This record gives sequence, C-alpha cells and structure tokens, in this order.
Amino acid sequence: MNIQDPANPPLKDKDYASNQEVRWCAGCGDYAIIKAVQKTLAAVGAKKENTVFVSGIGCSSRFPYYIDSYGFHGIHGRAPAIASGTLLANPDLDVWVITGDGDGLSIGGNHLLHILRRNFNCQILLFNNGTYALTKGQYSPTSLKGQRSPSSPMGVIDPPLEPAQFAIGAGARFVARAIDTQQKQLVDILTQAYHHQGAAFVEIFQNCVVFNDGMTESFAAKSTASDAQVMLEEGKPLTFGKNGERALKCDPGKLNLKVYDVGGEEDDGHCEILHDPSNRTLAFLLAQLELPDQPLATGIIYNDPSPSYEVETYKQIEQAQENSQRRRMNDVLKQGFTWTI
Amino acid sequence: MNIQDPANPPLKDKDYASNQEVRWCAGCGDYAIIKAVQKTLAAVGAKKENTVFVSGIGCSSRFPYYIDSYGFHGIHGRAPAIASGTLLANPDLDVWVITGDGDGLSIGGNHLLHILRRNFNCQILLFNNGTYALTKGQYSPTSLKGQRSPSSPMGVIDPPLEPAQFAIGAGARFVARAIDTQQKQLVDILTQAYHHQGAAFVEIFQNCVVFNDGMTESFAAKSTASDAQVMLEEGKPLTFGKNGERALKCDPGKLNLKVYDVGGEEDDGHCEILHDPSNRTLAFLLAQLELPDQPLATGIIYNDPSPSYEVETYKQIEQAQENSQRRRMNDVLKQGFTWTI
Amino acid sequence: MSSELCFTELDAEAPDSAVVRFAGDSGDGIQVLGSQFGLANAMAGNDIATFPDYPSEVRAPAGSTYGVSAFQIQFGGRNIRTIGDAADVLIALNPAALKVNLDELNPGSLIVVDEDAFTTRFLQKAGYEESPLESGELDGYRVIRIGISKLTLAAVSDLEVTKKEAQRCKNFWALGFTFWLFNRNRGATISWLQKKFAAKPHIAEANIAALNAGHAYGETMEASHEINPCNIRSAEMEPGTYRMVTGSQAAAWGLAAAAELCGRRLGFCSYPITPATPILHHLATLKDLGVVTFQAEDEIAAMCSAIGCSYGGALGATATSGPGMALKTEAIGLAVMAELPVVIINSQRAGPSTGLPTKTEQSDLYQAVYGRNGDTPVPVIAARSPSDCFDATVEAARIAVTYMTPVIMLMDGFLGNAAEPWQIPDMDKLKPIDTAHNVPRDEERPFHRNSKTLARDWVSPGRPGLEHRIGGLERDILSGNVSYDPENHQRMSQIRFDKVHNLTKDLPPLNVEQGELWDELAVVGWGSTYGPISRAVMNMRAKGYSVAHVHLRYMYPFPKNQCKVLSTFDRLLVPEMNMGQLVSVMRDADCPPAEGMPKVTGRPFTIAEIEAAIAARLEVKS
Amino acid sequence: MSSELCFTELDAEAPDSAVVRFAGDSGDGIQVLGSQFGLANAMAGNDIATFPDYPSEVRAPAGSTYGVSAFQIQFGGRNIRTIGDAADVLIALNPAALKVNLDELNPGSLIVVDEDAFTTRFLQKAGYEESPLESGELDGYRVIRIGISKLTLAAVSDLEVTKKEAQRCKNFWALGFTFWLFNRNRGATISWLQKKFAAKPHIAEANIAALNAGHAYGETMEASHEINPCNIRSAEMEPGTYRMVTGSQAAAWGLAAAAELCGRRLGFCSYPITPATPILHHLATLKDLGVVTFQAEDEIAAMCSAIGCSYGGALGATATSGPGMALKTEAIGLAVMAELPVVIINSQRAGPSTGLPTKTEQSDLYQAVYGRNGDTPVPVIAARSPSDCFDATVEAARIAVTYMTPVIMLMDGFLGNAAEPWQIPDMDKLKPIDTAHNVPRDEERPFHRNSKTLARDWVSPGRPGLEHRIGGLERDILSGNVSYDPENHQRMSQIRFDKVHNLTKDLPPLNVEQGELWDELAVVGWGSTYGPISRAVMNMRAKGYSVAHVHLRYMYPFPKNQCKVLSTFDRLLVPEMNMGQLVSVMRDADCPPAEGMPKVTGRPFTIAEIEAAIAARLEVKS
Ligand SMILES: Cc1ncc(C[n+]2csc(CCOP(=O)(O)OP(=O)(O)O)c2C)c(N)n1
Ligand SMILES: Cc1ncc(C[n+]2csc(CCOP(=O)(O)OP(=O)(O)O)c2C)c(N)n1
Ligand code: SF4
Ligand code: SF4
Ligand SMILES: [Mg+2]
Ligand SMILES: [Mg+2]
Repeated sequence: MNIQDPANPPLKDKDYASNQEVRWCAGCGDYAIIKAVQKTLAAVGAKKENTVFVSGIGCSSRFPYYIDSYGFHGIHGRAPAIASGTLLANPDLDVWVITGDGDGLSIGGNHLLHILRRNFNCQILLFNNGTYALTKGQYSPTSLKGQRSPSSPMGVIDPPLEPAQFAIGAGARFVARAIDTQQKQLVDILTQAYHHQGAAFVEIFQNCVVFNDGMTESFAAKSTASDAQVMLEEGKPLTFGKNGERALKCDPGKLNLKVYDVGGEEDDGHCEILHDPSNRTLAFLLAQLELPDQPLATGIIYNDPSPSYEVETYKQIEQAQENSQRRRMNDVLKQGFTWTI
Repeated sequence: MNIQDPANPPLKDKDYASNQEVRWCAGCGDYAIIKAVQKTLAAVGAKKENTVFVSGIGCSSRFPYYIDSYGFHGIHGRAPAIASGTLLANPDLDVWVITGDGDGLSIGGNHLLHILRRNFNCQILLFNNGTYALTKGQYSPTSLKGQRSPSSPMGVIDPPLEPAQFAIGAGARFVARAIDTQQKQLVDILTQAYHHQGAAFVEIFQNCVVFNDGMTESFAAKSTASDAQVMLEEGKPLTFGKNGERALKCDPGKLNLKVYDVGGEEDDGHCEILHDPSNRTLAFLLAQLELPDQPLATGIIYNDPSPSYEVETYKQIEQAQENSQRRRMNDVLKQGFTWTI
Repeated sequence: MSSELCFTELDAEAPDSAVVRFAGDSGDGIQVLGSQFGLANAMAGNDIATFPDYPSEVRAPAGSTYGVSAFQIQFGGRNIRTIGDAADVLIALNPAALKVNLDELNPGSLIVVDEDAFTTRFLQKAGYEESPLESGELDGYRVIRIGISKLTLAAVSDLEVTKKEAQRCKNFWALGFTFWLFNRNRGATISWLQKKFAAKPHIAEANIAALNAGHAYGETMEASHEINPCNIRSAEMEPGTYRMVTGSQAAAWGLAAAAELCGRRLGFCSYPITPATPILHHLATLKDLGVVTFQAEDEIAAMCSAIGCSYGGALGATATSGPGMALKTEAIGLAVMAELPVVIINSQRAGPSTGLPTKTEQSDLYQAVYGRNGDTPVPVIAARSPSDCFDATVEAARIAVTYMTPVIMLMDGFLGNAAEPWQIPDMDKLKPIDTAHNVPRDEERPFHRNSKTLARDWVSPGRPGLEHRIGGLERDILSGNVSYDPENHQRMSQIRFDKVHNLTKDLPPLNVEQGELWDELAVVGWGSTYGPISRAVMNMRAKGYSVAHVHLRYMYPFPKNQCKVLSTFDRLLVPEMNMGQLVSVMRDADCPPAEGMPKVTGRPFTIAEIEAAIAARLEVKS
Repeated sequence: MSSELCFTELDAEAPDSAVVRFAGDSGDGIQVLGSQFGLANAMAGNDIATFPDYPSEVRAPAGSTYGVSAFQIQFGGRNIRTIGDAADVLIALNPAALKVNLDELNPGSLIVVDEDAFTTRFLQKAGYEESPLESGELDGYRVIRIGISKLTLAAVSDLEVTKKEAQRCKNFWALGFTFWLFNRNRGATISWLQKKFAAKPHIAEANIAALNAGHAYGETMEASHEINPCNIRSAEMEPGTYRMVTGSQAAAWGLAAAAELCGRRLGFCSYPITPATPILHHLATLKDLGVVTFQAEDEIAAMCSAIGCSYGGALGATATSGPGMALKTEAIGLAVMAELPVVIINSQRAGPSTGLPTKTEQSDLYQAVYGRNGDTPVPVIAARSPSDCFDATVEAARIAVTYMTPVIMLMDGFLGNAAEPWQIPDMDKLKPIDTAHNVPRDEERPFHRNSKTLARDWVSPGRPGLEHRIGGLERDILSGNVSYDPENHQRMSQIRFDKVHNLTKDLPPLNVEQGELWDELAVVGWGSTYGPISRAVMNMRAKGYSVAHVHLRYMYPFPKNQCKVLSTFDRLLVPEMNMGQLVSVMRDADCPPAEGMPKVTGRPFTIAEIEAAIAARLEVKS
C-alpha cells in the first residue's frame, strides 16, 4: 500500500483537505482529530478514490465534508449500517466511520454494537465530547452523573456508558482510546486501526469548547497527563507517572489491577503485567480503570484480529460458485420443476 | 411483601395463569420458564394488580398473555422503552420485561443497552433460543457461527453476541444466566432478580424444539450438566463436575480463569476464588467461559446494586419541590417578566 | 363446478374448473400435499392458482383448531384468476380441520375425511361435543369416510419403516385418492419423492406405496359404483415452458434479474418479517449468482445498508412489511436526498401496528405514497399476481436506476404465498437496464443531471478524480455542496418533485383490462385484487352488464392518461383491502370521483362479493 | 412605516409600526439585545412579533458571514401579525452582518453600523473587496456610522472590568441607541441586568453604563439635528397581564397545563432535535410541578416510553421534528391499537431527510395525516402563532384523553423560535379535561367503550381486579383478547376509523377569519402562515378586494362544515410552506378544488407575496 510510484508522488496531509470551509468552533477538538486523520492518510498512502468517510449527524459527523475523498453524511446514528452496505458492495474500499457519543452510543448504539460484532473491516472513530453539541449541549450517554445541561438542569442521573467496555462487551476485536490533543499517540493508533483487518474502534476524547469545555482537563492537561494516564504499549509494563514511577499489577484475589510504586514495597516481581493487547480480560480491566484513584488507559487496549464480515461474505459466494453450475438468472429460472406446453 | 393476610390467602403458582390458552409448541422451553415465573410470583407474594409484564414481539413475547396480571405486548424490540415509561409514570409497579434473542439483542439492542445502563428497577428476562422462532427460524445474534438457517443456508458468518458480556459492558448491575430446564436454579435466580433494586438481567437458555432443537443439549442435558456448568453460588468456590472434582482458579499472569482438578497438582491453595457477585471483573471472566474447554457459568454472575433510575427521577422532583414555591401552572405562567395593560 | 353431478353421473360434462381444499394438522404435511396436487394439475394442462393457509402459531398442539393447516387450489380449463371463493372438495385429515374449513365450502361439496382421526380425544380437542359425522351437521354435503390412517399403515406394513414414519405417509395416501378423484397422473409426484428422499429410499418407497394405495382405493370405489372420477377441462395455455411460482419467489428473482439486467451485483439487505421473509430466504440461495444477502439487525439498518450497497455500486434492495416499512421511512428520505436507487418491497399485511401479521391487506398505500417527512416524492408500483411480482420488481428497479431514486414495490401476504404457473421468461429477451448515466465525463459529473430524467450520475467510490460528498442535507444544484440558500432549496425541491412527476410521461398508458371505455361502471383495482375483480367482471360481462375492469400498476405517480380513461365511465368502484386508500390517492390526483369498497377482514375479496357489488349498481343491458 | 420621514422630520406622524433588525456575530449577544428591545416595546404598549435568526453552525469563526446572528422585531400600534417582510432599521455590528442582512431591508432604511468593526480583516472575512461604507453600495439607505466599539470601551473605562468584559457591553450600547431611536424606556432593561448579574454587579454596571452611553449618544445627535427619534403608535391591547412567549415555551407549558387539567402527571419523553428541543428544555425546568422529563436514547424509545407513561397512568407526550417523527410512526400505530392517549408534537423543519434543519417548513402534513402502516387514523391539529401553541397543545391533549388516541400537534421552526406578547391565561378558567371514563365499573371495563366517543377506558396497572393485556395485535371487540376473526377485524377497523371521524361532530365549526362567506377568493392557510395571510388579506380588503381569510386548526379530520364553508368562495388559494400538501388533504376530504401556492425556501411567506398573489387573481371591487 505504501509503494512509491514516481508518476503519482505521495500525498501530503494537506492534500486530503477538501475545498470546503471547516465550520467547527474555534478551539474545537475536532480540528486536532482531522489533522491526525490527514496525517494518517498521508502516512499510509491512502488513495483518495478508495477512501470513504461515512458519518451520522452531529458536529463530529460533518467530518466527511472536509476530507477530499468519497464521503457520505448519513442520518443520525446510522453510519455503521451505511458503511456495512458500502463494504458489502465493494470490499476493496477503505471505509472510515465517523460518529459521536450521541450519534454512536445513543440513537446509533445498536448499529455500533452490530458492526463491531460482525467485524466489518473499517475504522470507527467515536468523538466523545460528553455532549450533544450540534443540538446545543444536552447531556449524552457518556456525560457524567451530575452534569448539568439544558435537559438535565438538576444534573444527569443516568450512569454513563463507558465506550471501550461497551465495545469489548459487543465483541469488538480492536479497541483503542485516544485524546484529541495527543497527536502522536492518535496518529499511531489510527495507523494501526487502518492496518487492522476488521472493525477497529477508536474512542477519541474531544473537547467541546462551547458545551462541555474542560472535559478532558483532568487527564489530558499537560501537567497531569502522565500521572493520569497509563499509555499502553504492547509488551511494555503498565507504568505511568512523570518518570514512570507508578505501575499497575494484578491483584489476584480480587482479579483487579492495583496501583503500586515502582521500586516500592509492593514491587516484588509478583503479578506484574506486560501489556498484551490480545488479552481480552486485561483489556476489560484496562477499560475499567477510573480516575481519580486509577489512571485512565489510553492507547490500544485490545487487538486480536479475526476474519472480517465482508471477507467471509465473499468467501461464501466463491464457494457457492465453485459448487454450482448456475451462472445466470436463466439457469435459476429454468431449474426445478418445469413443464412445457 | 410476604406478610400473610388472612382475608387474602397467598396466591399459588396456578393463580397467576390467565384464562388464555397457551399457544407455544409442545415441548417448547417457554413452558418451563412460565412455570418458574409463576412459582416465583407465588413465592414472593406478588400482587397481580401491581405486576406488569411488558414484552416485544416473538414467541417469547407472547408471555404476558398467559399471566393473570397487567400485560403489554409491545412492538418488536421496544419493550424496555415501554417499561421505562411505565415505571416513570408509576414507580411502585413491579415490572417484568420479556424479550428474546432477536427482540432484545437484534432490533432492540439499543433499548436493552440503555435500560441496563440507566438501571430502571425491573426484571429483564431474555429467552435465548438462538433463533428468530416466530418468523420461522432465521439465525439470530446469538446463533453460533456456521448455524444453518433459511437466511444462512451456507452457515452463519457473524460471530455471536454473548448476552451476559454485553450486559456487563452496558453497565448492568445484576446479570444472571439460567436454563429453562433447571427449574430450581431458575426460580432462585428470578426471586433474587425480583428483590434486586434496579435492572436485573437474566438470560435464560430456552430450547426451541422446532427451529433450533438441542441448542442446550451440550450443557443442559442431565448427563452432562454437572461437567459442563459451573453453577455459581455466592461465597462458594467455583467447583463443578459430578462430585465437584474440578474447579476454576485465577491464572494471574494471564488474568484468566483456568480449570484444575480438585486435590490435583495445581490445587495448591494459590489464586483460588470464591464467587463474589459484586466483583465485576470476575463477572466478566465468568461470562466469558466457553465450552467445550471450560464450563459454562450459570447462576448469578454479577450483582452489585446501585440506585435505580426512577427513584433518582423522583428524588429530583422532590428536591425541586422543596426548593420552589411554584405549585401549579398558574405560578409558572405568571413568573418572569410580565406587564399589565 | 357442480361437484355432485360430476362425481356421481358417469357422463357428466367435464366442468370448467374445480376448487379443492386440503386441511389437517400443522404436522400432517398438508402443504406438500397441496403443492404436489397443484403441480400435477398444471402438468396435466390446467391453469391453476394455489394458496397455503398456515396457522399463525408456529406449531400449535396437535388436533387444535388453531393448529389447522390448509391449502386451497383452483384448477381448470380457463384462465384461473383466483383460488376460488369456496371449495368443491375438502380433504380433512382430522376433526379440527373439518371444523374450521366447513365455512369454506360450496353447498353440496364432497368432503373426504380420515375417519380414524375422529376419536373422542380429537373430537374434544376440536371442540365437538358430538361427532359431526354422526350429528347430521354434514347433511347437504356428500361425505366420504375413509380410514386413511389405518389404510396407510396397512399399505406400508411390508416396508422397513417405523410406525412414526408410516403414519407420516398419510398425506400421500390422501393425495393418491385425490389424484384418482380427478383422474390425475401420479408420475411427477413419484419422481419428486424419489428425488427428495434419494438419501432415504425407504421413505420414498413408503410414500409411493401410500400414494398408490390411495389411488387404488378410489378405483375400488369406482368399481363399486359409489363414485366416479371427475374430469376437469384443460386450459389453452400459451405454448412455452412453465413453472409454479409464488409471489415471494418471483419478487426475489425479479431483484436478481434486475441486477443482472443492469450489470450490477445485487445487494439485498433485509430484516425478517412476515410475510416478506421468504424473499430473503430465496435470495440467500442465489449466492452462486453473486447475490449478496445481508440480514441486518433491524429494518433501519436494512434500509441504510441497502443505501450503502447502492452507494458502493451494487443494486441495493430491501424487503419488509408495514411495521418494518414504518421504520425505514427516515432512511428512504435519505435515499431521495442522496439520489440513490433502492428497490423497497413492501409485502403488506393486516395492520395497524402488529395487526394480524399472517393475514393479508393493502393498507400501506398511504404510507408508500405519503409516509415521509418533508416533500419527498417516491414512485410506487404494485404487483397484481404471484408471477407479476417478477415483472413489477424488474420495473421498480428500472425506474430506480433510470431516475436515481428509491422506488416502492407493493405486494401483499396473499400474493407472496399464493402460487400460479408462470411462463418462464428468457432473460435475453428482457430489455437491459441502462446505467449509461453512470459514465462520468467531466469533473462536475457526480452532480450532473440528465436533462430528460433529471437523474444525477451514479458515481460510486473507487473512481479516481470524482471524489465527492453526499448526504441528507440540501445540496447546491450545481456544486453538490451543502447549501442553505433559499432559492436553491426551492429549485431542488422542484427537481425532486419533477423527477418523479416527469416519470408520468414515460409510463405506459393505462389500459382497460376488460370491457370498453364508456362502459357504465369501471371496477378499479390495484395489487392482488386483480384476480377476483377480473373474474367477477368477466362473469358479469357475460351476463350482459356494462362493466369494465381497470387495474393500476403505477400507484404514484399515475400515468398521464389515467384520469382521462377513468372519466369515460359513469361510475367507478374501487374494491380494496383497506378502508379506502386508493380512493384518496385518486382524489388527490384529481381523478373522477370513485366509490370505495373497503374490505378489512384479512382475507382477499371473493368473486361473489364483487359480482354482487356490480349487480347492486347496474341494470343488465341485454 | 416611512422611516426616512419619521427620523428626519420632527413633526412626522407617528407610524403604525416599525421593523428593526439587529445583526452581529454569534458572540455579540444579538439575541439578548433583540429580546430586551422587544420587551421594552411591549411594555410601552406596542403589539410585537419577534424572531431570532441563528446561524446553523454552533459557533462559526468570528466575522464570517455564516456566523451572523440576527434578530428581527416588528412592533406597533395595530395587531402585529408578522415580524415584517423587511426591516426599516438595521443595527449591524460588523461587515458580515451588514452583508447578509442587506437583502432584508426596505428601500431607504436606516442602517446603523459599528464603524470600528469595518477593519480590513473583518471586511475580508465578510468577503468585501472594498468597504461598503465607501463603495457607494449603500446609496439609497440612510447610513449612520458610529464607532460603537470604542465608545463602549470609553463608557466603561472607569469601571472594574476587563477589556474582554468591556467589549462584551457593545450590544447594550447599541440597545441604548436603539431605545433613543424609538423613544423607549431603559428601566426594564436596567432592572433585568441588575437581576441577571446580581452575582456579578460589575458586569451589570458596565452594561448599564454602555446602555446609557448609547442613549446619550442619540441625544447629542438629536441636539445636532442630525436625526430625530421616531415615535411609533401604541396598540390597543385587550386589558390583562401579558408576557412574551415563544412557540416552544407555549407548547411546553401547554403540555404541563393539560396534565394539570386532567389531573395526571405529565410524562414527557423526547430525544433532542432541532427545532423541537427547547420544548424539552422548558419542561425540564418544571420538575417542581411534578413534571417527569425523560431524554430517551432515540425517538423510537421516546415514543414508546411516552406510551408507557400513558399506560402507567400519566399523560404521555413527546416532541420531535420530521426525521424523528419518521422514526416514531411504527410506535404511533401501537398507541392507536392500544388506544392510549399520547400528545405528539412535531415542530417541523425543512426537509426532506436532514434537509435544512434550522429552517422552517410545513412539509410534514402528509406524514402526520397518512404516514403510518395499516389503516391508522390519528387526529392532527396545527398551531398558528407562538402563543397559540399553548391552546393547540391543550386541545391536542383534550382530544387524546377524550378519545383515547394519539394526537399529532403540528407547529414549526418559525413558530417555535418566534415570540409574541401573550395574555396570560388563568388555569382556573380553562375547562378541565374529563378523565371520567377512567372510572371502571365492572369486570369488562378495560375494554368497555364509551358509546359517544368510542373511547375505551383508561385503566392503568395498579387497579386490583382489572388486570388485562393490551398490545399491537388485533383485539376482540368485547373481551379484548387477541383475535384473528375476520369480522372482528373489520369491525375494529371501523371503530378506529369512526372514533377519529366522529370527532368531526365535536370540533368547533370552521369560521371565516376575515371577510365574508361568498367573497370571491378565500386564502386558506394553516399553521404559521397565519400571520402573513392575515395581514395581507387585511391590507387587500382595505384596498377593496373581495378576499377572505380562512385558517384551519383541525387538519385531520376536518370540521363538518369545512367543505361547505369553502364552497361559498369562487376560488381558493392555499399558500403553504411545502409543495402543496394541504391541497392534497383537502382534495381527499372532497373540499372544493383549491389552487396551491407552494413556497419551500426555508423561510416564511412575506405579506407582499400573498398580496401579490391576491392581486394577480382578483380585480378590485370598489
Ligand atoms: C433522527 C434524528 N434525531 C435527532 C437529530 C438531532 N441531532 C442532530 S446531532 C444530535 C446529537 C449529536 O451528538 P454527538 O453525536 O455527540 O455529536 P456532537 O455534536 O457532540 O459532535 C442530535 C440529537 C437528528 N438529526 N436526527
Ligand atoms: C418491526 C418488526 N420487524 C420485524 C418483525 C418480525 N418479527 C417478529 S418476531 C421476530 C424475531 C423474534 O425473535 P426472538 O426475539 O428471538 O423471539 P423468539 O420467537 O425466538 O422467541 C421478528 C423478526 C416485527 N414483528 N416487527
Ligand atoms: S459546538 Fe463543540 S463540538 Fe461542536 S464545533 Fe463547537 S466546539 Fe466543536
Ligand atoms: S417455534 Fe420454538 S420458540 Fe416458538 S413456540 Fe415453538 S418451540 Fe417455542
Ligand atoms: Mg458529542
Ligand atoms: Mg429467539
């Protein structure tokens, strides 16, 4: 995919920008995300004509307008279903699904569930800003308890949905968590998501400066990020803190992860864990980590490929064709009990 | 709830049967489930007038017609939403939601997700027969890979959804797994589900003799049940086998459960686990156990109550009423900027 | 037919047609029996129409009335248009079957019962206090009591079959007897059995033995002069190769054929719902033709993935019934806005809401024509008979692709399950569907509009240089970019309107099916009322009534000449299986006023009902 | 008004009314400015109509044309029916605001600009190559250039505010100047500011200082004879207590009021969608009245939980817009079948599909009247003005509860956001909504039917002895058990039809709004076209045209006398913000033929458009 062709020099980030004026609020986290996506497209050498962005409705879902590729701005919550159909028609396309916490987890929760379960080969980017931004700031399924909004003036009473746990429960085979402002990690995750065969689910924390400003502050601010996040790397220990001074290990009796000080009393070599993205239980445990007592896990939480749906679909078609003499509708129509007058 | 009133002698199982002829196929697992529900209603002394069964569409969803209580046979997949509304209008009702693997996990997946997340106080019984029975046997989200059906003549290619993992991922606070034919355990689970404050999710394996006969055979047949199931009991070790000769313990490096022989080499007292329904990771691990190498977990997998949605709703209303002088619409209409001519 | 005469008098004239109804328990194999009988008649040169009457329960308790499965067939020597208002012969394999089907018989009909099944237990289950065979309630019918169960066991007693297997042959015993009743050949059924049970030859053998025994039993009855076989005239069918086809099968094949005709892959996305599901089942067996079927998680996903298929370059299609259609309406609007072709089949059932899911109705016409938010016109066409579901589907696809629009094809539960002989079309003789407008020529092409059809180009991802964005927001008429410009919205709304309404010009003009312009009364039908209206008008014209039959295929928009044609009649009568929806749509199109004739019992019209309605409105002209 | 005259000649007669438009960046506080100006006029005895014109982007880049926020108000001394076709005065706080609003002005209008904002950068952002203040393109307007930004900073320079806070006071400076322009009192605004910023008195102080400075600036202009304030006549308003109300607010309050009137809790279940969302926001603040609001996961869940609320004994209600309505249609069918009262508000927006979400339209009438599977009649009513949304909602609830049926109330984005003064109703004088049919008397009651309304009893869980089952399947007319009986389905279909159509008898008869029966032309409107039609007809009648105005509240079914009333006119003209949907519905009801006047630009009709249409069709009668 990354082979150089002198006639077609590789595209740069900017080449993937469409001619449409970007209409997000100044300071919106969406800008950082689109930058990361463009970088990724350039890095992997994506062909514009084979690239399709499908979205639902929301601020985030305007995304396809701003990328110079094929794009489908669908209806609220249904992007996964549109994307599934697109891939069934043409499994060679590179499909990206863009959705929000409202679009993907509220009205579209069921489609997200099923595209993950079926494992269609696409990248699903869920922009989590904890609000329905486009409709002016009502709370969303990821809003925290107590969050005030025009539809929850006394505070949200719904316990929030945690996207990564939901995805794992749904049977997703690639689950990652990223933050708009952490470009390097984001591009890295998107690149791996791109190369993953099957549905790659990436939750991206995205700051909405108008309706939920500061949502990411507690874990993404420069000053706190290293203490508040365990940034996952395959094969590496689960350390965090400015100088990696803290880490996570298994608490076998409780089957939980617990925080300990590196070099401290509990650093006894027992039950230490290296990040293994193919371990589904570990993935679930990492997804469960909650601030403030535990760090938030970012990076690739889970990655364990299995065959993708559209590939299996075409395998069956090929197999059927191998086993059958029929080639055209004429063959079908004439088969079975017929009689001639 | 179980106080005896001489004027109203306690109701028996049979008293909860409606006057409608039951129209499931002879041998259908639904008969056993309805029996267990009636036993449970009698056991907990449920009041008919306060009991509401809400269902979607499917063979399973005909359930409300056969119980002599209030009943609402809704539309396909939407029972959780109807039930939520009913509870919002009258939080004193005992609401049971009856759904199937198609109704609850296919078309209704999103509503199930959100009622679990919000934690409305009700019992949700998902009859899992691995098929869309009422529409004559198409595969469902819980059908196994390779299962042949009229809509998958060459075998299902979708990886199945595992209901308990889905429920845990959705944030459910009570998750149980039962089998139609295991009456005692089923009644016990239903009784605990009834007493649980919040959404109690019970997956019930149900044999459809017409379209998916034998689905439960491998783990529920008399001859194999004890080897194929770890029947969970709070505070008890995770043993199984005819004489409890095998058990599960933690595999700390892998964060998994592994099977060992009781009294065998690996029975070294390390990493043994007693069932703790409030441990969410354990719950997830138990839900993940898969035949044939591991036993299937049945019983109450997870139980960790938190406030229910309708209770929180009315708390806010009460609080609002305490802090406000307004009592009637007249007060509202006259509030704010007004002028008189 | 006059059944009594035919079966009793040796030299009775061969009747034009006969109606036979088979009934028994769900487990009795009634449907196999019925379709084999149908095939045999068709191959004997009869025109036929068949309809299976399943119970709505999956498998009700044996012997219960609501577990009765039935199958009705009319066959004969003229164009058979319906399954017959009532049956001339009932084959009833148990008391419940007799009980629930007695209403379906003509006076004087022949009733054949399996006497062995009239046990106290089964009589009770059927709700009989006394055996109807004794109580006199069958006076007026000619009842033939045969111990079919025991005779079947006897017939197979020498063979290597279990008792259960032997009992299961009962239906073929009954079929053998029915073959004898109508002098039909057993050959096709025997070879069908041999093929079907190739892997279990003992089962084939047992069934064949039962079939022959039933036939032989008839011959002894004949010998003892109890009854004669009845010869039914054969039809003058157009020469050609025929097969039986149900509406669901024809619709499925119509989709696959349309995809072939436009050189695209078929992407069929659907969610099961009665009575549309068989379309999915049929298409799922066409993977060897490259057909993609996708069982979506719900109807919304089905519609959206069908849109995705069309977007991706396949011919996207979906099928559902009323409640599922309701769920698709938002996404249908998206297809209109994105200007993508999608064929949407609605196999209607009795509503509202879940309604009577296994019963038929035509009550989704309003929904098809008007049921979307915004000004969102969508062409709607309707199929009139099982085999016509093929043509109507191909036509729907042709319009969808030509005009780049979703198209709704209405059929119904009756058409879906009914079967009729079908002269097999030759794909090579069908007109290809032109996707030439899918050859972009310059940069503006994704939003270039064909000046005649107003269709935009069908540009799918994968084509370099034509990258573009579509969606549900209003687009600028030229650039295709999102536009909030007031005048542009007005123009685009007009284009969407014109695109569908210009279609009027391209539609074949409305013809009078039977009768003449200027007849006194026209019976105006649509969809599956074709059969009964057609036969009733034929009969009444024969009696001298000045009545015509007009049948609509294009429900929205109407062909240009439609209102003019209708205005030639003094009166219009519109029988429909709803509360009068076509009458509304006709009023909306400014057609001359029409009288509604609603029927919402979940059952098709009978010929007699329509004849009576005609008679009540006209004097005979001699 | 003739603005030039008024502002320039000292003794000019006070005009009847004036239209002022405020425009600036999204962040400029235009909406606050506008509503404060509105209130001041209302309190000064004017009738008024206001409309905020938000950008569709949440917060577009400062200075961009698509980030311009505007607010229009008409106020005056006669019944104000619209916000005015065009403005007499524009207050433009930056070049983009000037640019996009120039089309909205009458010739000769007064334009007040903040000169300080006409920097090269902002001119460029607005797409001006040359400053319009210099280019001559404003010739023909009277332009007043004021350095509002700097003057604001100067006015607050002594106060303890940051520069940013100071800059934010610009809108109040402009308001002060506008108050001077029309001789309006600042008192109410000052006390509003003091209350609003009670916690931040320095902000209140700064804004008040700016307000006063703007006013003072006007006085110096007056002193220098540059311009005079213009006095607008005040209206003869009916005595009473008034408040401003938007359509969304009125609809929300209508629901809460209806619940109070029937003695039930309100259970409002909704999913956010523009422009219906504010209804949810308003109701969410009424928890102290016991109102339950529920933000569901989607529109389907919202409708189903509203049904659940009604089932549970509360008054269930929901609100949405077109695409959301599409999703609710299946569940609306369930409410029809279960016979439960639900109020469904559709605040329409421009379609199809996502369409132009922030623009207004009336194109969901088809969907409301016909958009369901099966024969599923549902009453539909429409609100005509912001405050009328209250009455229409109460009426919808009354019908829903009385007839045990879902009812659809149509409003639209324009009504939802527009505001007008409203004489506050006294709840004690509104007729209670009778739920007496909710008092079961015997065992059959859950399915007992009121012989007049055909409504079944409203029996909710919790009542001992009345346990029963409902659902979407057809029910036996007496026992309420599931029934597949053909005749029963026919009878139940008829009952559902009659229930809605009998309503016709109870509806208030259609009145002629203005004009007389037998006038030559009737302009027939529905919903928010009330304002422009009403004013246009008034104007044209004054000029001697024989034109009447008829306005429909009941869209389905129509009141009994409607077609008769309409048949008295020679011609009917139907202006609607869609492609002609009411014309269809009228044809369907056999009303006399009407000429459509479609407008689908996402904007309301202007008075002038309707006047021109009338003039084109009639000669003046003198
Ligand atoms: C069927 C339907 N329902 C509701 C809406 C209104 N709507 C548009 S976007 C949105 C929420 C978007 O939230 P999210 O997905 O979190 O996106 P964000 O704006 O926060 O990026 C809603 C409710 C709609 N467009 N369509
Ligand atoms: C909107 C809608 N879509 C589809 C259907 C058809 N339908 C009825 S039941 C069913 C599946 C039921 O499966 P499940 O929930 O597993 O119940 P089971 O019959 O297996 O008990 C389907 C697809 C329907 N009634 N309504
Ligand atoms: S409202 Fe929030 S999410 Fe939307 S563009 Fe603005 S900052 Fe971004
Ligand atoms: S079809 Fe299956 S699930 Fe339905 S009643 Fe029969 S056995 Fe039970
Ligand atoms: Mg969001
Ligand atoms: Mg099932």
